[in-house]
Amino acid sequence: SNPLDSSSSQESDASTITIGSANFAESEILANMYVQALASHGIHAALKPDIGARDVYIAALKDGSIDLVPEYTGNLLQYFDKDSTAHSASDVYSELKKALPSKFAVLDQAKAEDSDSLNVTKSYSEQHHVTSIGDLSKINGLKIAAAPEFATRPYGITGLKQQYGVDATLIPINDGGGATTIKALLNGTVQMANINTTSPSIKTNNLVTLKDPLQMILPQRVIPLISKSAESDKVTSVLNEVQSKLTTQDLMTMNGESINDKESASAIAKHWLQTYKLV
Amino acid sequence: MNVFSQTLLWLGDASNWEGTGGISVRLVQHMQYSLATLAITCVIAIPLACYIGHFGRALFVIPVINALRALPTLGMLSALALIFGLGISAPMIVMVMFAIPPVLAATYSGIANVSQTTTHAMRAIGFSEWQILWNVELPTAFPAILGGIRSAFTQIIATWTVAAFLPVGGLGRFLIDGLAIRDYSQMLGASFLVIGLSIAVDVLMLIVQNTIERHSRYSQLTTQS
Amino acid sequence: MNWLILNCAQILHYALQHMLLSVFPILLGTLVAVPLARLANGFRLTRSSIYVASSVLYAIPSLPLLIFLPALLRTKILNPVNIEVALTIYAIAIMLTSASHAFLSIDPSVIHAADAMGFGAWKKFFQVELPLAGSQLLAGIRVVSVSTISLVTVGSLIGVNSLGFFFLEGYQRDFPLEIWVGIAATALIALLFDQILAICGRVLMPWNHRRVTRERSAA
Amino acid sequence: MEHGLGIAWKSVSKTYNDGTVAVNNVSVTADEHRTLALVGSSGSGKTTLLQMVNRMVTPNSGTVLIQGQDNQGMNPVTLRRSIGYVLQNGGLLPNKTVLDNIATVPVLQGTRRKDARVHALELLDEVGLEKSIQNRYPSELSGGQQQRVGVARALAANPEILLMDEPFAAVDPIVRRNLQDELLRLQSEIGKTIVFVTHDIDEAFYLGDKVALLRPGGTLAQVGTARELIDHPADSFVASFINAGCLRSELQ
Amino acid sequence: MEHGLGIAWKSVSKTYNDGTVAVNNVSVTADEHRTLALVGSSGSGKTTLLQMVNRMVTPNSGTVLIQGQDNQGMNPVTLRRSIGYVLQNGGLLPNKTVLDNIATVPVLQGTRRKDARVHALELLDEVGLEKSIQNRYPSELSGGQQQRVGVARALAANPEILLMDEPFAAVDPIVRRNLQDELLRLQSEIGKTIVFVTHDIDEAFYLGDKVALLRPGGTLAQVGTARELIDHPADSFVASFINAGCLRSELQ
Ligand SMILES: Nc1ncnc2c1ncn2[C@@H]1O[C@H](COP(=O)(O)OP(=O)(O)OP(=O)(O)O)[C@@H](O)[C@H]1O
Ligand SMILES: Nc1ncnc2c1ncn2[C@@H]1O[C@H](COP(=O)(O)OP(=O)(O)OP(=O)(O)O)[C@@H](O)[C@H]1O
Ligand SMILES: [Mg+2]
Ligand SMILES: [Mg+2]
Repeated sequence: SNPLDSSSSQESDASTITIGSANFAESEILANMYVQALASHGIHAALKPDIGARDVYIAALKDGSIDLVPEYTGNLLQYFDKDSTAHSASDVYSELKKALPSKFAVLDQAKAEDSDSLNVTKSYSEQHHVTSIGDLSKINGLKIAAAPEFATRPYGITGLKQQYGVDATLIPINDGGGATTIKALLNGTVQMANINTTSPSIKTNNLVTLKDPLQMILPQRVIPLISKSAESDKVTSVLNEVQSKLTTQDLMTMNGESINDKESASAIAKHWLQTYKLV
Repeated sequence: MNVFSQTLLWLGDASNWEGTGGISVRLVQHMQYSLATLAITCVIAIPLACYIGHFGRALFVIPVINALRALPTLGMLSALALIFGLGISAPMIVMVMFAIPPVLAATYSGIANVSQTTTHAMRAIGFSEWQILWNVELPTAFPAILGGIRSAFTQIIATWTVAAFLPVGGLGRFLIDGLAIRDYSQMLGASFLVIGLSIAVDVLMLIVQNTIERHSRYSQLTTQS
Repeated sequence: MNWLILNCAQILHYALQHMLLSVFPILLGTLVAVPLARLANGFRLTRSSIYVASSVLYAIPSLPLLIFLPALLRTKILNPVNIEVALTIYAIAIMLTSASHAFLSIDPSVIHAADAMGFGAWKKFFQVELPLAGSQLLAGIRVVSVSTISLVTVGSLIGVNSLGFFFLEGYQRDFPLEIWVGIAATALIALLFDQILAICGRVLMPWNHRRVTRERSAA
Repeated sequence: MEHGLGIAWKSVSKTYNDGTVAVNNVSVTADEHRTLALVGSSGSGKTTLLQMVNRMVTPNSGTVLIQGQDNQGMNPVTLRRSIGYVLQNGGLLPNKTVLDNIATVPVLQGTRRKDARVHALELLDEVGLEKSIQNRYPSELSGGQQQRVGVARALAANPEILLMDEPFAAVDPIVRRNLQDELLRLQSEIGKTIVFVTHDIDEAFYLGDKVALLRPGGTLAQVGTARELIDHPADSFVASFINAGCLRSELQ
Repeated sequence: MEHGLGIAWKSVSKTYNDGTVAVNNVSVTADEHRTLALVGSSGSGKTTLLQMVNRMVTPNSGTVLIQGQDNQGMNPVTLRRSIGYVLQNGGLLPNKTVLDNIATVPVLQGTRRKDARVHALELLDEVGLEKSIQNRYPSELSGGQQQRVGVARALAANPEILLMDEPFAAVDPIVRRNLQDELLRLQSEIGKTIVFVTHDIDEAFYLGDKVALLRPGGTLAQVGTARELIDHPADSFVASFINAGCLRSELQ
């Protein structure tokens, strides 16, 4: 595998589909799942893991560096349409289909959901009587740990201010709500952290996930975002079958395997596919 | 190119300069980090190099320290961040680690290059070892040491940007945060600031060097030859 | 430890990528910088601008360079060519100064002797200057090699993966072992390249390594 | 000497760019098949004068005739290859073995490397060196051995003219004495036109068929045989220069 | 000489760590107020022998007595400051001016810098240098001037003993002759105990009240006055060594 010609060869070779992933473990596992499922059906799929944040891998999808990437409905919708008012999972899905650029398509959404969530420690919640995001508006000097892009997202610093009137300073931590984020939260460096709902650490550390009555954070169903040029009936049917099986509990289990047991993404993906007899 | 005009707009927008995450604060932070790194580096590297260079002992330290260069910055940042957690210590240790080799090497070679005949002569007319170091070797090695510090300093300024991969301040913030949201103008603007900063520092140190030389006819003699 | 065994295929894969990504900038950087430095040494103005040029090049932060190259080169953003070009630029920055020093440090009396024997310019360059600057050039290449191998990992921040992959993944998963394995593998590659270069030096420049004790002129 | 053979400097002068007057209106001839010793203290222009022959230095005025031909008309590279040149401390190429150093000029001239090496091996013998050192590098030789290799290299292209610039200055007295004796022996066999630069008046007297003594400032003080200079010094400078080399005579 | 005055090497030997035998069982004395010339070819152990005096080299066996005292009992730094040492090509501090170079040792010994400089200025005159060069750096001096400064520096602390290691080897013959004459004049005024190392037998004869000739391998070949060595060489080595220096004599 010569890195120098990998991209050009994939371009010319129409039978290969390149699947990218975002820079966090779950995305990498999902990408591995897609790759292996396709491969077991004789479709050659290549993996480009850990590309970066959404802006980066969408750009990679646009310029043809990759053909497909695991995504989440709500955030993807907000990415393409900042002003969308959809709230339910099905509305989000149908709005998303409309909002997509013409070259892109999405496959079926899974039942599995992994949304962003704002969390505080149990003691902080009790001490400051905070259980819902709105409760934060009375607090000054609030610091929140999240990825750098949180600064400008509708569910991030901007959304907090606009929808809940909460002022917060971002402490950018690039670990996708992982260990460093948890450490920062537990030792009081930050008061609040953006952690994916499927992360095992919420439970492990007894964190309190704040309620979001205004539905600032949209439903986040797992969904493959694909470049139309790479779409085919076979690909669609294989991946939709994967999608139909995937549950939120599966995501939690798999994240646990990655973060606690340090299993590799490909091993976790393989294990899941075997469990559901998809390979 | 459109992105250039946007960059100019970003740099020119006064609101980008203000506040806790503003350019002014980041610029000052970046300088503070870099100066602290340089100071720690010098305190460690120069005495060590003097000792090794003068006494010719513990020579194995030189290749060992040079081997530090083989450790990848990004990896060391990640690894130490997991050990030390948030805060400045992890990136500071890494930056110092990478700044030590150039300063150590320059100082060492500056000292070791002082002609054996000269040091021998000094010893023979009754200089103690410390007097030789202080009166002959350090003054002679001074331009080399300054050169090593200069190149280390520019390197430090450039490398601190990578450290923003961890939650620290400095101009690297704009690069890493800009990368996440593909804000080209912010990244390019910050790059200009970093390049400008390191050129400014370089020129400043060059001026210092030249001023010292102009006031000492001896160093003029040595730089001419 | 278990992780190491289970993932050794992946480690090998990325190690190989890493080496492939490193080789090209090291070679190209050297091939560009050495003749350029030699040419620039010929004139006072160009000689002093070498130092300015290389310190400016070296001051460019790597991340934005990696980001902007696709736009300048019209390449795709995950194309490894981007990182190859960026690393070549840094290699040139390092190599320019050290090559310039290398050529300047040649004993002028040897050059003089070569002139006096009737060497033409090209023959003098290949048969005298290049070999005599050789050991210092090699020292420069070794610095370039180590620095390139370390910098390749930055590519992982923009999705061009090498052993740097393990740094990011390990950091996200709070898994130091994975990071240390990545570091160790990177350092091993650096060491391997360094040894290869050192051996090349010994083979190509035997005169630097054979030092029989000089016979004292007594008889 | 017949006019036009050997080397003739005709009223040559050289002022370097920085204003140093190195050679000032010197006329002297080196006779064919003979040794001319150029002697003078440091900075008196010996090297400058010598290098005018192979055009490493171009005089500001005056001409240098080689076998009656103005050397300004000759291609410098070809000219240099046709003249043997022995430099102070050898001037060997450190990156070539002894044999390849000796073979350098013939190879430059187009001789096949193999043939040039065979000839080089003969020369090694001729200058009194063991064949066993042929594959050593210059840094593995003693000072005296380096000098001998330098002489062999200068002879390799079988030049008519040999320029030697303080070739024995860096070696100690006993070795120097050996080298001097061997040069005399060699010259009696090969009979080249040799210009030998030294600052040691004794060496000049010993080796030179004719001695040209230069004064600081690059003017010629006197030319003649050793006998002529010793018995009839042209002026007090010549007399004192000759005496400086001769402590023993005061003792005796 | 009375036993116990001046410097006495008693059966000293020195083998360096790498196995080189530099000095092999040498006994010789340097008489008080006189000049002893140590002569021998390169590597014969002259420098080693000289440096045993100021403890730059410690003999493996044997002792060195200074004014009758074993110097092993003395503090090396103090000892060195009390002995004047002139090195080949000066060994001056490149980063200090002429005046500060001369004043170095007195300042080390605690003399106020100002006083030391006044004295240094007088010494400058004594060794025949212009006062105008006092603020130059060594690299701005000619070789001969550097040598003179080296002598002045060695004299600055008014030592009883002067060690001179090939001090005039790097300068050209006329300058060397001047320096030699000046050393003779100076010594007639100051009458120090001088050990003078050279590889030039003529220089040794000219300057030494007594000459000690070393053989390769670091053994003593002969000690005596110039006359004694010339008229009665102990063996063929001595005879040939004396002759090697003497091209002129063959000419005459
Ligand atoms: N390239 C040059 N540029 C300027 N001045 C020079 C150059 N080469 C020689 N000189 C000066 O010209 C004068 C004569 O130099 P030259 O080398 O001919 O003397 P020399 O008799 O060979 O001396 P030495 O015995 O020291 O070799 C000296 O004053 C020297 O400094
Ligand atoms: N520090 C040392 N370590 C090992 N060998 C040494 C050392 N110093 C001198 N020698 C060796 O000891 C021998 C005598 O050296 P010394 O310097 O005393 O000779 P010398 O007579 O002064 O020679 P020269 O005229 O070359 O100065 C030489 O063979 C030399 O190589
Ligand atoms: Mg000369
Ligand atoms: Mg010696």
